[in-house]
Amino acid sequence: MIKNSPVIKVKIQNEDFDVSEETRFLQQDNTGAIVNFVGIVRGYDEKNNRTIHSMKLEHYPGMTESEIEKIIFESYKRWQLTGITVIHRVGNLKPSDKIVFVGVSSKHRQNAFDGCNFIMDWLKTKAPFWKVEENNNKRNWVSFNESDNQALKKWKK
Amino acid sequence: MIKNSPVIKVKIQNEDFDVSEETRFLQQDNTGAIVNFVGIVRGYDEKNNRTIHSMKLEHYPGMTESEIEKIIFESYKRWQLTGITVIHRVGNLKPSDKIVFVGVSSKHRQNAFDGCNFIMDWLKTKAPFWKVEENNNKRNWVSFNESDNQALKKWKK
Amino acid sequence: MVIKYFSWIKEHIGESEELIDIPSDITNVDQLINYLNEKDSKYNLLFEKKELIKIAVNKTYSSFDTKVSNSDEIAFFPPVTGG
Amino acid sequence: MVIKYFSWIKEHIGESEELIDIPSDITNVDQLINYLNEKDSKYNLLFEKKELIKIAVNKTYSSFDTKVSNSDEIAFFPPVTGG
Repeated sequence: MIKNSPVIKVKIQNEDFDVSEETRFLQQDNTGAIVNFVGIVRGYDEKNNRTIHSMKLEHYPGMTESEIEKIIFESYKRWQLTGITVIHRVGNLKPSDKIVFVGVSSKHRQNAFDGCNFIMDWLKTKAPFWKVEENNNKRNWVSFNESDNQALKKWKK
Repeated sequence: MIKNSPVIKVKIQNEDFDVSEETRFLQQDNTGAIVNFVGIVRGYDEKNNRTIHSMKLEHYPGMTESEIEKIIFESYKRWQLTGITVIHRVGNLKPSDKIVFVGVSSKHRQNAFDGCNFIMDWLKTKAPFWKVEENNNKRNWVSFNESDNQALKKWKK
Repeated sequence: MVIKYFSWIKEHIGESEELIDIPSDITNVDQLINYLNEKDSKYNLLFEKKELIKIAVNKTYSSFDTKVSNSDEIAFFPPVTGG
Repeated sequence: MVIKYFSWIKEHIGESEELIDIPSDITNVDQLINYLNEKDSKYNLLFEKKELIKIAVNKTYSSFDTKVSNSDEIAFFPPVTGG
């Protein structure tokens, strides 16, 4: 009954995702804990003090998937997860749209919290996605946030 | 447009819950991150090396809600969350059933991860619920896990 | 005074709730446990496993020296195991 | 050699992808950037913002001294901003 290899799903897509469906996918026979992260497009850019009407996401097909798989493999080794899903949307998105789903399952809760947090932190700094915000007729490529590099420090062994 | 007080939901119920619906409830205008924890009844008790056929959960009506509200209030003060939901099932449950949902939303991701993890850790040690496992004709009240006390140490300020 | 029991303490005592009138010289939880222990052997458990048992007075975690009176609701239960 | 550009680098260069034949004495990323920089002013950005630009060779993060040849796929892009 006990499965030793985790279920894994990686999707780069324009379509929305369903959080209940993804939660069910992560549940294996030996799963006791599931932690889901859902990222949402915010309608206000605090750093630059302006409203965002829409945004567009591009990625590097092939490399994006392979970088995410490397992160997933590392998280699996470190926390013995029973399931891992990463779904990242690309193309045109509006404020309030869901943009990313990272879900992990494990036997016990702390591994699920840490595994999910680890994947999000590494995805933010390594997975090749770029956001351009659109505000009336202006386009603004979002710049990398140095705090995302700082966030990685907590995963030093 | 920006709401300053969080949306809050606390439910003790026998019915199952829907993770998508709860995720939507947590999403406010200024939400950028949602972290959900879903606890699942496991069918195998590793400590005692036995299969579990069903379990029953009881609680202390009134006190359970008030202890959960104290934890929620503390997490809100500490992480400026935009939404907090705790749903805990009671009564008869079977392996693979969802047992608890803790979901939080915030502007930025680390507050959501920490807020959700904090609530789960305190719920485990403070909220008056008790599990009895049923295995054929034997009933076994689950005993408190000392590792749950250890988990609280990470929240010392 | 209402006394509530949960989990295996409830099963040992044999009821989930009792209404008891306590003498006016019983003013805290510790005295209440001693009083019950002398009254009936079914309460010995509360006395013997004192350090393992959680106490709530009026639905708030309390300790042996918390004040109690006939108008309070007291609860005895083992460490919690939800989640 | 295929060279890919993303985000504002793509907009600055004016294309998302180019096919370029490089001389055989160009053997690493650093030499490739210098070669492009001398070839056309549109590539100056790669040279000037060297420290800010991420490099991938065959879809793997690489550095200035990573070896390259005409059969490789190179990509230049800014720090990533997904999630």
